[in-house]
Amino acid sequence: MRRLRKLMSLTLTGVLLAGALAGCGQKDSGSADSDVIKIGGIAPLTGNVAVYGVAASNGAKLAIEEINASGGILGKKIEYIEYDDKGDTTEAVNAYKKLVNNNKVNAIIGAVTSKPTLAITPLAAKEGIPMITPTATALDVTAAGTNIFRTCFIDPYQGEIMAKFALENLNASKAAVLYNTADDYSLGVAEAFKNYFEANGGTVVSYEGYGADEKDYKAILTNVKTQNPDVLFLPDYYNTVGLIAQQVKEVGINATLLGADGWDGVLTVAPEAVEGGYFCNHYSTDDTAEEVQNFIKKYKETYNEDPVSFAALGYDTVKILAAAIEKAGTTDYDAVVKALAETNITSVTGTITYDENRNPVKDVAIIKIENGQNRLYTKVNPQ
Amino acid sequence: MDVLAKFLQQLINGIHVGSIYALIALGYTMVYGIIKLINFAHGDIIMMGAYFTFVCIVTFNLPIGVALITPVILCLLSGILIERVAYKPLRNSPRLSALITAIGVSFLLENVFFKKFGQNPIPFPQIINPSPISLGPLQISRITFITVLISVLLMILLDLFIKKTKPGKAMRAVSEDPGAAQLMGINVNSTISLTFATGSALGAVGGILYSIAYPLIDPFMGVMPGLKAFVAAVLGGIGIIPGAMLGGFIMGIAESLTKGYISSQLADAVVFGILIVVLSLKPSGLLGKNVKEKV
Amino acid sequence: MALLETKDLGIAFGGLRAVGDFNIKIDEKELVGLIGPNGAGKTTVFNLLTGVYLPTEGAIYFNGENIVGKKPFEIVEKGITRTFQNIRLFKDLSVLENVKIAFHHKMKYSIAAGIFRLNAYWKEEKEIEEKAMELLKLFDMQDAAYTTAKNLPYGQQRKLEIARALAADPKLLLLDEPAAGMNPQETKELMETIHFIRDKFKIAILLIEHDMSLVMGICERIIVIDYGMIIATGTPEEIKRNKKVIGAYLGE
Amino acid sequence: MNSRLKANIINTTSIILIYIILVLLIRIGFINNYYEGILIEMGINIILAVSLNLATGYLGQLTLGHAGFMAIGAYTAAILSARMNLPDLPLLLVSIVLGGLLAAFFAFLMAIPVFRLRGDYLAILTLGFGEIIRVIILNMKITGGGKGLSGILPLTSFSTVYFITVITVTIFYTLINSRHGRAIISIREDEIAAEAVGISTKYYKTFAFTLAAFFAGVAGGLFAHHTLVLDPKDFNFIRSIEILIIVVLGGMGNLTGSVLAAIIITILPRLLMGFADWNMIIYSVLLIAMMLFKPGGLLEKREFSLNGLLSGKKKSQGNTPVKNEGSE
Repeated sequence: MRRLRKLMSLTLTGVLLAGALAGCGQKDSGSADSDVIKIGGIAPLTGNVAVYGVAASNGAKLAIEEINASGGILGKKIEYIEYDDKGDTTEAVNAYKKLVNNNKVNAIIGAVTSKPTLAITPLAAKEGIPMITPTATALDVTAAGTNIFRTCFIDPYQGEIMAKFALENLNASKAAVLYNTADDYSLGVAEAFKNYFEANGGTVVSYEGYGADEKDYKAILTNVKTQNPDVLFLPDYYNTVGLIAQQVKEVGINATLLGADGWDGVLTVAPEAVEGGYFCNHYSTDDTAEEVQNFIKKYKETYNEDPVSFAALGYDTVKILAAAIEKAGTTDYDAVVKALAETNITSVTGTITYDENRNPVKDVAIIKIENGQNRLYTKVNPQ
Repeated sequence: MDVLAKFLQQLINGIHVGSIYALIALGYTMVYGIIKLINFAHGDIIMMGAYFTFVCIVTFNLPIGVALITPVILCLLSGILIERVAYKPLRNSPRLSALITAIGVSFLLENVFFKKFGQNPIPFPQIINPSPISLGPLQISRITFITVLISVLLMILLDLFIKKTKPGKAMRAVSEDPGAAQLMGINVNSTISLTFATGSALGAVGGILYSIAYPLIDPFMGVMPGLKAFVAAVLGGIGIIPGAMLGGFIMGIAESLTKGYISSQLADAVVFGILIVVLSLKPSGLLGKNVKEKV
Repeated sequence: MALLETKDLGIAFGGLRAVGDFNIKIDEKELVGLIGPNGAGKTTVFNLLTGVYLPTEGAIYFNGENIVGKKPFEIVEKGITRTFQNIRLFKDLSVLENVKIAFHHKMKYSIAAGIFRLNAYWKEEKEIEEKAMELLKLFDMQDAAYTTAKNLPYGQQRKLEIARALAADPKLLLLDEPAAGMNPQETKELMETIHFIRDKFKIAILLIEHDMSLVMGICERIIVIDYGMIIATGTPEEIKRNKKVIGAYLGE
Repeated sequence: MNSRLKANIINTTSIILIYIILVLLIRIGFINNYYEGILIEMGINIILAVSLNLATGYLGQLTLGHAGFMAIGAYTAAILSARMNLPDLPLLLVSIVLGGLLAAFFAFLMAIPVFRLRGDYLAILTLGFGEIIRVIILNMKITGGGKGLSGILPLTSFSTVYFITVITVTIFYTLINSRHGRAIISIREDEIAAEAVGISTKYYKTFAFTLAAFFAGVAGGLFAHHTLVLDPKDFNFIRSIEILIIVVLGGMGNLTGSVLAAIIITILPRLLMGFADWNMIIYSVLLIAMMLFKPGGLLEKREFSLNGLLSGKKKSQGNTPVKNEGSE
């Protein structure tokens, strides 16, 4: 037994060491291969926010398949190389470096959530590589460099839209806002909502933050209840929204629930608790536009599930990038970036052009949850 | 709602979550008492309890009674298995090695469930109707009622088990002095297994109650309640069963009152702050005896 | 002036008075035994003298200075060192390191000098290495210098603990049951060692011991305590004949 | 004197030689940006591990709040470097040293309540302090709160990390082998006996704890200027546990072990990335297997010495003919 133990431990040490050495000596696999156009993807494929990463990634892959099936761009096929950032900044930086240095990609799609995206923007800005994040809504993302674009609309915009909607469409005068202090998306949307709501005659009776790992909202909701708000704004991702919504019912609050694009998917979590709520989104599956229905059909065929808005954004991002490369006629960084700035295409999430901050200008869909279904309630134009 | 009613409401919220912490803390404290190991994997027993329940109800569609008992038994067996495979061989090794092993087991369980059930948190089926019952100005959720009831009942049963039954007494003997207990004819190994079994079963119930209250389960869901329950156990005096219960309730109430009256984000800081203050005044916890090293 | 003098020294744990009205004097180079039945408070006296316990009453004068309230390590610096009833060695360190550690407070070089290995470091380290080896030689343990302490035979562990206590350069050495667990042969050797230490290092020794042959054989003066109180002091001959002492030991 | 000089020359030469080789490999692109990043993380993990080893392995106090000190260092350095006007290298050095000092200052304040406790109570108290630090950072404006702190200057380079790591390991090595190091170790072995031979346990506990925190802070500063975005959740108790894993894996009170384990733990997850979603399962199984078969750590008590290797001499420290199994 003792011998065996010793042998095992020796082997184990050996394996670990060999692994360590192998790791150092691993060779570059990527070289500038001109037969294909290489697009690098960075998304959280595992970890807390994997749901969004996988959706965005699936959308992007679907678009690439379509493009390759119809002959690629500039007569070349697209090769999509993707790394998992786990929603973590360090991993995102590693993934970025690996894509640029080892795989020598021509452009970057990613990252999906704001923080990892913010971690790589300085690096991307330095190298000037064309980069589009499908879904990172934080205001600062595109500020790092003129080569950084996004497909989604920004946080403050969503907050304002929902505040306007609450005031004008729902005639609300008292609003309560609960937001996740550890998440810049949630914070940014909440702040914008509060500012707009108060500036336009409403009162925010309760503005409360909670931590990222929070699961028990009853204490906060008990406070909210005493204020009797007309609407309760919950700008967070749908898992958290589902938890809060159920506890809203437990505590017995009757306010109308409002949310932002993070709500997409909430029906899989707590359909009953969010019944009657409204949220804004990048697109609606109800939309009768041809691009939308086509996309939904193909997505369902490929992945056997309904596409959430992150999937649509991933899909559109590839379309935007492909169009720009086609227009530039080359994969040269500067040429592609210039073409990106002049984007004007109509795809699943609307007709997209870019403003001077490389943020998209497009419609917002407001969705009502009725009988356990998402229904397109209205479309709001940015102007 | 007047000030008093609001306060009582927050107190009830605190007792609800506190009773779950207490149940989980019991598992930590019993194991610590008997083999002086911080069983990091205990938090994952909570997670396993939740997933097993989910599978029983959603996948196999078992009747509710069976679907709630089966996970408890499975967790109980897992507890025994974990001890036998991962901790027993290290009983005479440096204590830190056992601690790291426990962390390894915790990682393993989390990632096995991660692999099996994927990255998405899964909505937990609604077992109890969440709508509140009104008691005067207070509104108490049915979930709160049932949770507190079950927890208190289990704690009373555990207390009787440990004080009145032979195996329970054996557990106390082994945690006092394993060597002497062995000389008295107590089978130390099976007593340790029994401790893990009891702790894990309580953890499973805690996990189910936790998932009913916060119906979204994911492979890492056990980490935070596990940590807090462990802090509760230390707060009450680790190794001391009534201490774990007391600690659990204090933690729950402190958390709820902080969230209700100060700030939600500071709840963790306040909880740990209480821990620091208590340990500074009573270095071995609220109910712990201050044992001086014999010189 | 006596080297050590206690005035009405006492300590109570909770309501229980473990030691009280404890008055002793020990002169330089004196070899004194402290005896008494089990639980009489002998080790408690040691713990009071070395600062492990804070007395609840009375004073301890060492070299004329009241050392009550001083930390154990400060008392070592004043010149009282000890051994323990249940041997407390630095188990996982070598014999040599055990001794070197006790030289700590005699060394001067700073943390910076240690980290940057300035001249002071090399000079002092070399010095104490030699001193430590010398000390081990006196105890005939130089061959075991690199053995891990916990692997020494029991008798050697006791000896090492005494060597370590001596390395800290005491004026008064407290030995807590040095002969416990030793066979008659080892005890005899130990008696010789204790004598030798006192003569070689010119220090006073206070020892607790159950082995009467050892106590009677080497101590110049014996203090007997029971229930925390001194019941007799005197030469071995006087103590042997003291009725109170006999009573205490036989349980009246 | 001669052998001392020889040892110095051998060590210095090999350190510089390794450096030159690595830098050359980076220059010719054999080690690209990505691998360079891994080397930097290795260095940071080594600093974290050896510093925690001082508190846990040598002083013998299990502390679970190391990530908290790392966080203080990281945020302080990042905030300072953004507000000072200096050339790159001095800017980095000044800000990480100040970050380390602030971490040390907090450790110093904590030492008083912490060292009233023993064993697992002490461990859990340090965990509590670590979490409180994190929550406070989360609630501060200047740290960016939950949004994180971005826009940090990219000042950490391979060269700075390499030399700071070498200096750190050397400092810990010489410290441990001085009278002060022996005093620290004696506390681990037997606190009461240490006091009884004239060692101020309070002084050395505080000193070791504070010094460990200083270097955790320095590592945090390097980390901040490497990842460029700080998020309070990077510094939760799981991070502290990761560092502890390195220390235990390498062997408590074994510097070589810490260095080796830090290298392995940095690379291992990346190697396992090829196994996709099996990677963490394999990682945890390896961790458990490691502890079951080698509970004393990879190297147990053996320290690696380049001089010893070259001269063929074996250090006689820790020759343990009989392994004393069983409880003490």
